[in-house]
Amino acid sequence: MEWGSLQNFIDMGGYGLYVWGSYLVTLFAIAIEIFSLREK
Amino acid sequence: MLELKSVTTTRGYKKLFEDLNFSLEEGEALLVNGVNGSGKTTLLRILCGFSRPDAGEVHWANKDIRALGHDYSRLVNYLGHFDALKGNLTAEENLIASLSVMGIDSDVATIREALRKQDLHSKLSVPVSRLSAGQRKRVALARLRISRERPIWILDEPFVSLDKSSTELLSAALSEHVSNGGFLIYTTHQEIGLDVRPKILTIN
Amino acid sequence: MSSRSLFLAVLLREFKISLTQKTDIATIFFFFLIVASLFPFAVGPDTGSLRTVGPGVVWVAALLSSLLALHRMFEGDFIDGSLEQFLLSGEPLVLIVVSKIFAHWLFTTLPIVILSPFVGMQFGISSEASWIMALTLLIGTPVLSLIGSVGAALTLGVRSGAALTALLILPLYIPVLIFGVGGTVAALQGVETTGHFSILLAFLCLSLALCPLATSAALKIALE
Amino acid sequence: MRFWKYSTPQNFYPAAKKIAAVFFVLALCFGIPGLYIGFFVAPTDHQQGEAYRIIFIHVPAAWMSMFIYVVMAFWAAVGLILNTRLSSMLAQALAPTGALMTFLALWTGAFWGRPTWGTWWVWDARLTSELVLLFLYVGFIALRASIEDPRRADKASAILAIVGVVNVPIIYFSVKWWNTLHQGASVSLTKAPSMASDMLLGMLLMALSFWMYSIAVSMLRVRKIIRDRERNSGWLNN
Repeated sequence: MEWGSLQNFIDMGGYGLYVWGSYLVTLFAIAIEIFSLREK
Repeated sequence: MLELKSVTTTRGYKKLFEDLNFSLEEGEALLVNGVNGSGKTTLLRILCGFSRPDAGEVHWANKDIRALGHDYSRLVNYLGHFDALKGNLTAEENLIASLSVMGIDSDVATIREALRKQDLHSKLSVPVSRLSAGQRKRVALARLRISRERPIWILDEPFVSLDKSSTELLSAALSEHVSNGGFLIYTTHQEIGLDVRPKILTIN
Repeated sequence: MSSRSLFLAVLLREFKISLTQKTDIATIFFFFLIVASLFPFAVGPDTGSLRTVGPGVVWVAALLSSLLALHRMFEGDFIDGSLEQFLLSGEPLVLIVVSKIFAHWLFTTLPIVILSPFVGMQFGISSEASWIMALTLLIGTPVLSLIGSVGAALTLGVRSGAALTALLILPLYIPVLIFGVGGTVAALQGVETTGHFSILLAFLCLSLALCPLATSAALKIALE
Repeated sequence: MRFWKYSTPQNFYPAAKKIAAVFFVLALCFGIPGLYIGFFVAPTDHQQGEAYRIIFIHVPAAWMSMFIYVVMAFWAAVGLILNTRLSSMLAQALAPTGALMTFLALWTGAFWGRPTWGTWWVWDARLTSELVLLFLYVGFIALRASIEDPRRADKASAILAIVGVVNVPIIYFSVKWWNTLHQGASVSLTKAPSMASDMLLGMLLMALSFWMYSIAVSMLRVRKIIRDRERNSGWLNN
């Protein structure tokens, strides 16, 4: 699967909002969960 | 024979008692002493089989009461802080209802007789909600009198809010129960003259 | 003490207590009526749209009334110490629980089931379909009481108990709601309803077998 | 038996940190190749274009949400029956992660539904069951939160989890039947795009990664719970 350029990758064939919306929220949720369990 | 075997219980993060060992023979009484909140009620509830100690066991006739289950609880009379009475029923209706569920013979004559003994005969048709705390306690004691063949009596502050004559009446009933070979475990803050010297267990 | 006489003793006791709490039962009864009659104001009075919404509304109203009445099942006996005495009765707690759940259903939810066909007709549901709806409720509401009893026992003595019970129990009501309303809609469309009834009866058997066990375990925990 | 040595919170506390570290690494070992396949190997789908790539986190999250609930109910039951505190702590530790997975499944489902079917929410059988599963998780966590005494909270939530796990399949099939009745199967996630082998591989790797992650984060949370519950029984602060 060749994206050609970073811009195409981010654009994700026009579905960028939905794909990155899902992946970033997942990443964000995981980050919060790990952060909330950090050990002082 | 009722035995406590290295019973340990914590409440939240506080150890109430640790490695408690005690045994009670037939015809013996045990007075549980301790300041408020020291775990007296918790110990009594463990003896009733309501709650389970963190460690250790309670034995009746050398068998763990949790294994005995209903066979043990059928032997216990427990009088806690609550009198188990429905406010809008009369004393008589209350006793008929609760005793019938517990399978204790509860014909009206026995109940009226027990209530009369607690001189509550004038209050038979009055809903319990209109009785005073002392009178409600006497209704609960009337139920104790009806189910008196149960050998193990566990009473949590039975004398509270009782007047002088009722206190004497109850002391006599307790002495009679113990001298007939019954088991009695109770807590109280008042000075009570029982015929038999009770063993003392202090929880600090 | 034979289990039959224990069952009847508890039932008689619940009956006597309910006699003295007639207002409680009346409020639940009228709650059902009021909730059901809110919807015409929301959806509009024409019987066409009411008929499509009708079965769902009646069922949700019955479900909410059953939920509202759940605290009556054990709370009174828990607070005044009767529940402790039951535990010491030496009689199987599961049987006492079954009898109490049956008594609760009989005195609070059965009147609603009896009333439901008339409310159904208010929504333009044909009398024949209304009776089938009443039948789905007759089989479904005991399941609601059985499942609800687990929630009521779990939240005994817990703060904000009523809202918490609803949160715990409503998701478990969904299958009963689906097949209860499904049966009524099928009747409205003149379609075969035996499938729905067999599933509702299956739910009844399953909850009759499992819920009292969970409820008595929860009661023992509450009394620890 | 060596395993029993770890069964008390005191012994398990240090071990949990090691387990967490190992499973975090494993999560990355599966996650990075999974993502690589998802974005750089799997081809564009002829129907849904690039939007289908959300499947690489939607399906693993949905699988984990169901799987964690069953594991949670299992440990809760063990804690109830054997009266072992650590098992109940493990159940308590799993619940938030399970709820998070359910939320992510719903979120990614909505974000996938919008471009593909034009609506943020689809009353599809699996999505609707996920929503109900979220309510079950919230109920479990809320019940625990509103009971002060940790031991009673353990037992009460265990009963709820057991009743819940019996109901999950019933709810799923009722919703499935309800969905097919009202709407027909036209709009449903079950008709996933034809799974080319590398798409499937990507999804399986991501599922394994989510699984490792859930174990690791639950271990951290178990440590947090042990710290909260055992804080003044002395052994913790030396």
